[in-house]
Amino acid sequence: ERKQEARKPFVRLVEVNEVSTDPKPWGVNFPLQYESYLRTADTERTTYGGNHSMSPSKLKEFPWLKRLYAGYAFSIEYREARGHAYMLGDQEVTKRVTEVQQAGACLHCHAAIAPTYRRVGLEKMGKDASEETLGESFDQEAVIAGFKALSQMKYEEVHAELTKTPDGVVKAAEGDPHLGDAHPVSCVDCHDPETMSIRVTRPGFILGIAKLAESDDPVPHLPSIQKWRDSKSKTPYDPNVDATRQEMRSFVCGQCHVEYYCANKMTLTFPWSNGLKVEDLEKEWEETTFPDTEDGKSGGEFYDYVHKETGTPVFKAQHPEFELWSQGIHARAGVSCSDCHMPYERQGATKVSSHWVRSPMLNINKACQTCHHVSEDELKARVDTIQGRTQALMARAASAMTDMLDAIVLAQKAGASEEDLKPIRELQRKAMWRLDYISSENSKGFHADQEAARILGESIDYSRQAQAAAYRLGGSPKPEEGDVAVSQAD
Amino acid sequence: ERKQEARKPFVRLVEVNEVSTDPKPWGVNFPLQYESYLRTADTERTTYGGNHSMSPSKLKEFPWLKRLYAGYAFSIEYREARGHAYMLGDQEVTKRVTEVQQAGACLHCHAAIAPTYRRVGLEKMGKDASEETLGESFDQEAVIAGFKALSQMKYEEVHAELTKTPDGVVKAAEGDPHLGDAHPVSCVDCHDPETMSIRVTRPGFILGIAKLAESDDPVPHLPSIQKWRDSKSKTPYDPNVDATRQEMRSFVCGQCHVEYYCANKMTLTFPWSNGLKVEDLEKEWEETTFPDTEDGKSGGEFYDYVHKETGTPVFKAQHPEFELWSQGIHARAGVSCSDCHMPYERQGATKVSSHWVRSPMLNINKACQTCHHVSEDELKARVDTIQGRTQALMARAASAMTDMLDAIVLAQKAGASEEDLKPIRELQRKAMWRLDYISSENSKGFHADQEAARILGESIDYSRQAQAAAYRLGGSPKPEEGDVAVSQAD
Amino acid sequence: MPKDTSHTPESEAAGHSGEDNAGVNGVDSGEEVSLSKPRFSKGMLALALVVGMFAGLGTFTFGYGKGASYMSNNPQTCVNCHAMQGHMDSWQQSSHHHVAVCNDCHLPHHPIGKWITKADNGFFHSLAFTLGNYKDPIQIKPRNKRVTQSTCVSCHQDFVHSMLPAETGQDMQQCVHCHSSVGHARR
Ligand code: HEC
Ligand code: HEC
Ligand code: HEC
Ligand code: HEC
Ligand code: HEC
Ligand code: HEC
Ligand code: HEC
Ligand code: HEC
Ligand code: HEC
Ligand code: HEC
Ligand code: HEC
Ligand code: HEC
Ligand code: HEC
Ligand code: HEC
Ligand SMILES: [Ca+2]
Ligand SMILES: [Ca+2]
Repeated sequence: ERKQEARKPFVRLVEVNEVSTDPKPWGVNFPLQYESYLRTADTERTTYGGNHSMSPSKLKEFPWLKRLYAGYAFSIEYREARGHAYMLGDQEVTKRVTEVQQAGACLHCHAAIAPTYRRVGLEKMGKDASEETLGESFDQEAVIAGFKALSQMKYEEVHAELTKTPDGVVKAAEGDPHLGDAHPVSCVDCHDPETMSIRVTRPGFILGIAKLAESDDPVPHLPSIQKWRDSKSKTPYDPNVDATRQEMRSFVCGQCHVEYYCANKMTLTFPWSNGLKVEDLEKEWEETTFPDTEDGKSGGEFYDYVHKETGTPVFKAQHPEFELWSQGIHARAGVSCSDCHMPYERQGATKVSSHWVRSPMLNINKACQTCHHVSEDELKARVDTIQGRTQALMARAASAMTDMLDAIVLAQKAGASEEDLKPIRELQRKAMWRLDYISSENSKGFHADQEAARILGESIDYSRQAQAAAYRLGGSPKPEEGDVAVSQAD
Repeated sequence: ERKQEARKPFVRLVEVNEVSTDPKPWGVNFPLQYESYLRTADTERTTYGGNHSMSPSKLKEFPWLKRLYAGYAFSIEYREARGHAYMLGDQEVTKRVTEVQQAGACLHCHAAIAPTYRRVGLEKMGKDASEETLGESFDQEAVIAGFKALSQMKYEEVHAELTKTPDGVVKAAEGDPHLGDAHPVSCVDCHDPETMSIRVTRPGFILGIAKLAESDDPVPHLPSIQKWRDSKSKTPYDPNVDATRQEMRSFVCGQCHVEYYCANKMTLTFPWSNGLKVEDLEKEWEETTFPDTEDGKSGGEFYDYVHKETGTPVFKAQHPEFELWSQGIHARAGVSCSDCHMPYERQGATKVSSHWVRSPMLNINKACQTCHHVSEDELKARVDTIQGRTQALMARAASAMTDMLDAIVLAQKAGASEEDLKPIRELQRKAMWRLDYISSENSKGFHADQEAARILGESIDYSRQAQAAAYRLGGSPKPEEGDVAVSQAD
Repeated sequence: MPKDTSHTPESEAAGHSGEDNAGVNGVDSGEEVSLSKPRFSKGMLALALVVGMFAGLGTFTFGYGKGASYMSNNPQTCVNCHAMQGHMDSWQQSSHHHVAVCNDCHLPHHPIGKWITKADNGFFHSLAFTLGNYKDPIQIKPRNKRVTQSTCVSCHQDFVHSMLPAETGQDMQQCVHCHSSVGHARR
């Protein structure tokens, strides 16, 4: 590929460096990007997405979620996502944090945390961690060391660590433990302060994508990974070195918009060692065992929570946008997250990336019409069709899931043995994982429409198989209780 | 829109008119189209389609089809489609025709039958039906009259009628009943012999699309229907008058590549009065009752066959290419059947439509790359991904279907009452209709990928619900017979 | 109304200002110089020119295709080959038919690269057309893709400044990834 000559270095009015987690000084240098970045605090909603002053509760919108998550923190509070400006605040106040003890890994994706990882890493390594050193370079090794050290600590402890790291703005007296504020995702998370090129900073992603590169999952949408594989390189795949700029325009988002494990039994993990498809992720969780406990006991098989109604250990899927996008036609066609969620905007004599990251349906003109030369209404209708089909199948999968739970509970009441229940529990786990996967993904199927429908189809299959099997174990409601009714969800 | 100047009237070396069902004379005038038309006799296969010397049996490829069709002619012989040149011959020799009495309506889509319809129609109306009159004009009224007269007659009788109609080539002595040969789809079926513009000739389509126009099904892909609705016209929608040329490029195919009823209880019907979605078609069949018999008895509820293993009356879906395409993104984007299956080809200084109607995957270059500027391998991979997902879900739906049949059969053995079975039969019919719909559609999901997956997801849901319900009625296999195994199809 | 496809004054102006900009700006007209300098010695350049022009001239095609006019800026010369008719049509419907003719996009704006491309393409055009063995629809080759990309950047340098690589050696996005119908209306 042809290499372009670099752009002229920008005029830097204010110095920023690797500790500058406060976006204000960056905003002086790049007022256009900063202005739009600030708008992520704005509120506007589409049918299925967009911002809102107080994000609506997903548990209210989809009451079956309470049964899906029974026994897990998500059943207490779970809301629609909203703008990046809210990410830290929303996490701090969610009942999932205030009523349940969470791990420090939660902050990996909700705060501008890299400098804190670096500081703690350097301290662990017995090195200098002064503001000056911290600001000098990214130091990936130290960042990863700090990440590992903080992941399994308590949420509150790690949150406190954030404010012990300088943020480039707060001027604290020597000895004052508060050296900086905690910030939601900020310029330094995605940009090299020296060159302004985009980069990834999150250890979870760096480790995860390297695992993916080691696998043999076909990645037609990520050509640099194929190139790395073909080169038979000995050094791990490093997105900051190996990826194309267009890939980086998705990778910056893939740092957070992904499925993960993040509780206190292991370091935060992105399950990509078998590939990016729903089965590949499931396989990694199935093959994972928790590390031995300190007293040498085996950690046992991986699970996220024990489903309360049925006692089955299951997996929790979180916002797999990056993974689902990877299965879609846009990814294949080289269309990145930023193309749709941060489209270019004309600003006077130049064009800039909109840093108002939001639903593209609020910005169809810039987000879609550069590529699709049809009317806004038509594009809206196309998206509605896709999302409508997904929603209908999701409702269907949800009622299959609740029927299954009813049947399993009854079978247990009827005295089914653990041995008999074993295959049913496996079906249940598969069914719930798939339903959760698509209902937690935030595009309502748009990112990969056929794939989303396929996954829901499988979920239905597993739920109904489990239901039928439970009926054989006495899980069938008595004919009096309810008749065979066509359960049809839409 | 830039209007093209009308094309120069072509040089007519040989006269052709409305009886010219033999393509040879047309071929003199249009040698390029004729040459490619003849190639539909050629043989080449893709993974899921294409031609073959002896078309492979679908019953062998998908053994579960035999159970799906139990008790119906399709369970005797059912093969992959092949080139248009074979359509009449393949029908004549299929065991579905040689071993089962079929109706004359079968020929609606397998022979150049319009002149025969016209002749019989004119005769019924007591009008002149000489070769000259027959050749003069299309006479839609007479064609429809003949169609109605012949639809419910026996296959062999109607076949014989074909050869009593002149074909423009055979020169028969006065009084010789053989006035012409029977031909597969031919130029006159799709072209006006005077102007060569494309047209539709099939009564089934003309009546069906008019019903669709009367409905309120949204048809973003067929703007002329919306226009007709908006005009509040009193005359029925007539594709030959109202449709755009681009729509006609799909309508000519929609004459045959559609779901239909075609046995001897009613005239051949395209079930489009509620719309073109799978549920809309199902609804029409559900609402249909057969006409009263001659002795005044009620015809009863519509069905295609009584499923032999279970005794449930069910519907049969046939090749709904037009309907599935209608739900896809290509239709929405205005891409017609002909764009992909009859792409333009440069022949010297002019462009002609390839009349070698076949799988576009054998002609990716012309069929796809005009619009998609990516490599052939990439396009193949995209199609493979879509078809692979469809196939996997289909296998899953098929095993759900067979599990259901087993359970119903056992429940019946256990003495389940008809009343108990009623809701189960309804689930069964819905499940089988949907599975059949996608397995009979010939693009393996490509024509509308997410929709195909949705339909299969629903099929799975209904099959498994029926299975569970049948378990409650004693349909559950004894624990000895087989254990609860994860039935996972792929 | 059939469009006048001759080289309009506006398009001439736009075309030239594009080229001039590249030179005057002193920004080395994008990458052309950095590419062509090391890759083509003077000798090779001469060779390419000779091979390109004479191989083309020697063929029947060059005459039939009004080969001499290939060197002009008139889009009409391109449609001397019917193979180019579709691209002419889609160019006429494109947003740029007022501001850029074929050569504005398909020839490098750098004075040397321009002649190499002309010779090179002239040769392969004639060859392909004579043999008739080219791909239909025609597919642009990677080298010519780089040319179109460089001409976009050359005309729009200031506007897309922030899209240029932050550091030399890094890549940048293809303009046609998003603006696929700028030169040729599609869909
Ligand atoms: C081709 C365009 C496109 C691409 C590429 C794309 N998205 Fe989206 N995204 C959408 C659309 C459309 C929606 C649905 C928005 C709605 O319903 O309002 C959406 C929804 C979302 C949402 C939920 C938005 C909300 O308001 O709740 C998130 C989060 C998201 N995408 C993240 C990503 C990430 C991360 C990537 C890349 C890995 C990505 N998207 C790639 C178009 C795209
Ligand atoms: C790998 C990245 C990542 C990790 C780790 C992570 N989150 Fe999030 N979180 C996100 C993303 C992306 C969203 C927005 C998409 C969504 O809401 O599904 C989000 C949304 C949220 C929201 C707002 C919507 C809601 O769910 O109510 C809350 C609250 C939240 N996270 C809390 C937490 C907590 C508590 C933890 C730790 C247990 C955590 N997050 C760990 C990435 C992460
Ligand atoms: C550091 C983690 C992180 C990164 C990096 C990140 N996100 Fe987010 N994103 C979140 C979290 C957390 C939320 C939810 C915030 C909340 O609900 O409080 C969110 C919310 C969103 C939303 C919903 C916005 C709305 O208005 O409803 C969209 C869309 C989105 N992100 C897209 C992206 C895209 C595209 C990128 C990359 C350009 C990206 N995100 C990068 C963590 C991240
Ligand atoms: C969630 C990730 C993310 C965050 C946070 C972020 N950016 Fe960006 N930024 C991007 C992406 C993606 C691009 C496009 C880069 C490309 O195409 O090479 C970009 C581009 C830019 C550019 C280059 C010109 C342009 O507009 O395309 C500047 C300057 C910039 N960002 C400044 C900022 C500033 C200032 C902040 C903080 C206020 C910030 N960015 C925060 C992801 C981010
Ligand atoms: C950078 C270019 C680009 C952008 C931006 C883009 N698309 Fe696409 N879109 C494509 C390409 C390429 C395809 C694949 C088909 C093709 O090759 O034309 C596609 C396919 C689609 C399809 C058909 C596939 C499917 O899933 O059914 C829809 C619908 C669609 N896009 C909607 C949108 C919407 C809505 C947006 C904005 C949120 C958008 N696109 C943004 C390039 C783009
Ligand atoms: C955008 C392109 C496209 C459009 C439009 C399209 N098709 Fe197809 N069609 C395909 C592809 C691709 C296949 C799969 C071929 C294969 O598997 O070899 C296919 C398969 C088929 C097959 C089976 C072919 C075989 O070899 O068995 C039939 C029949 C068919 N299409 C008819 C139609 C009809 C009728 C329409 C319009 C109502 C239509 N198609 C519209 C692309 C298209
Ligand atoms: C509405 C149009 C239509 C009618 C009516 C129709 N066919 Fe067909 N037939 C088709 C089309 C289109 C195909 C090719 C697609 C396919 O094979 O699924 C086909 C394929 C066939 C084939 C070859 C593949 C196979 O199924 O083995 C046979 C044999 C056949 N039809 C017999 C019949 C018979 C017998 C009848 C009457 C009961 C009939 N057809 C009625 C349209 C029709
Ligand atoms: C008069 C009825 C009729 C019309 C009109 C018709 N078809 Fe067919 N088509 C058939 C039948 C019947 C077959 C199956 C022939 C066989 O298997 O013997 C068939 C087969 C095919 C096949 C499979 C060919 C192969 O090589 O496997 C394709 C693709 C196809 N048709 C597409 C089209 C398209 C596109 C149009 C419109 C341009 C069209 N057909 C118009 C009846 C028709
Ligand atoms: C299954 C339908 C069908 C049959 C049968 C058919 N054609 Fe066509 N034909 C078409 C379609 C569709 C077009 C494209 C028309 C358009 O775009 O306006 C076409 C176009 C043409 C054209 C116009 C020029 C071109 O190539 O686009 C000629 C001439 C022609 N056909 C001749 C014939 C001849 C001769 C036969 C018989 C040997 C024949 N056709 C059989 C469907 C058919
Ligand atoms: C006349 C133009 C045209 C032709 C011919 C065409 N396509 Fe498309 N294709 C489109 C348009 C338009 C879209 C919708 C997305 C968009 O707006 O770019 C699309 C979307 C797609 C998609 C994404 C949607 C999906 O279902 O996932 C695929 C894959 C695709 N086309 C493959 C093909 C293949 C394979 C062929 C040839 C058999 C083909 N196309 C022929 C115009 C065309
Ligand atoms: C404004 C810029 C521009 C103008 C003016 C322009 N083109 Fe192009 N042309 C392009 C671009 C960009 C591409 C390649 C797009 C790509 O990379 O896929 C292209 C591609 C082509 C191709 C290759 C076909 C293909 O799709 O890959 C041909 C042939 C062509 N142009 C001929 C012409 C002719 C002849 C004219 C004048 C009548 C012309 N172009 C005017 C920008 C232009
Ligand atoms: C001699 C006939 C002829 C003339 C005159 C002609 N072309 Fe072409 N052109 C062709 C043929 C044939 C091809 C296909 C070559 C191939 O694919 O190998 C082609 C290909 C192209 C391509 C894609 C080439 C590639 O390999 O990437 C471009 C761009 C192009 N032409 C532009 C032009 C422009 C601009 C003009 C006028 C200045 C022009 N052509 C004049 C016959 C011609
Ligand atoms: C000869 C100079 C020249 C070349 C080469 C050129 N442009 Fe332009 N372009 C212009 C001018 C002049 C305008 C209109 C004035 C303006 O708004 O800047 C324009 C307008 C545009 C616009 C806005 C209008 C529209 O079409 O949407 C886009 C986008 C654009 N150009 C992209 C491109 C791309 C991409 C290429 C390369 C394929 C390219 N240009 C090549 C001169 C050029
Ligand atoms: C990722 C998508 C994307 C890429 C890549 C891209 N652009 Fe754009 N471009 C856009 C969008 C979106 C707009 C519309 C901005 C607006 O309307 O505010 C735009 C606007 C423009 C405009 C001005 C349009 C106007 O209306 O004035 C020009 C000129 C332009 N781009 C040139 C280029 C050039 C040159 C390149 C390659 C260096 C390029 N673009 C690459 C998305 C892109
Ligand atoms: Ca998880
Ligand atoms: Ca039927």
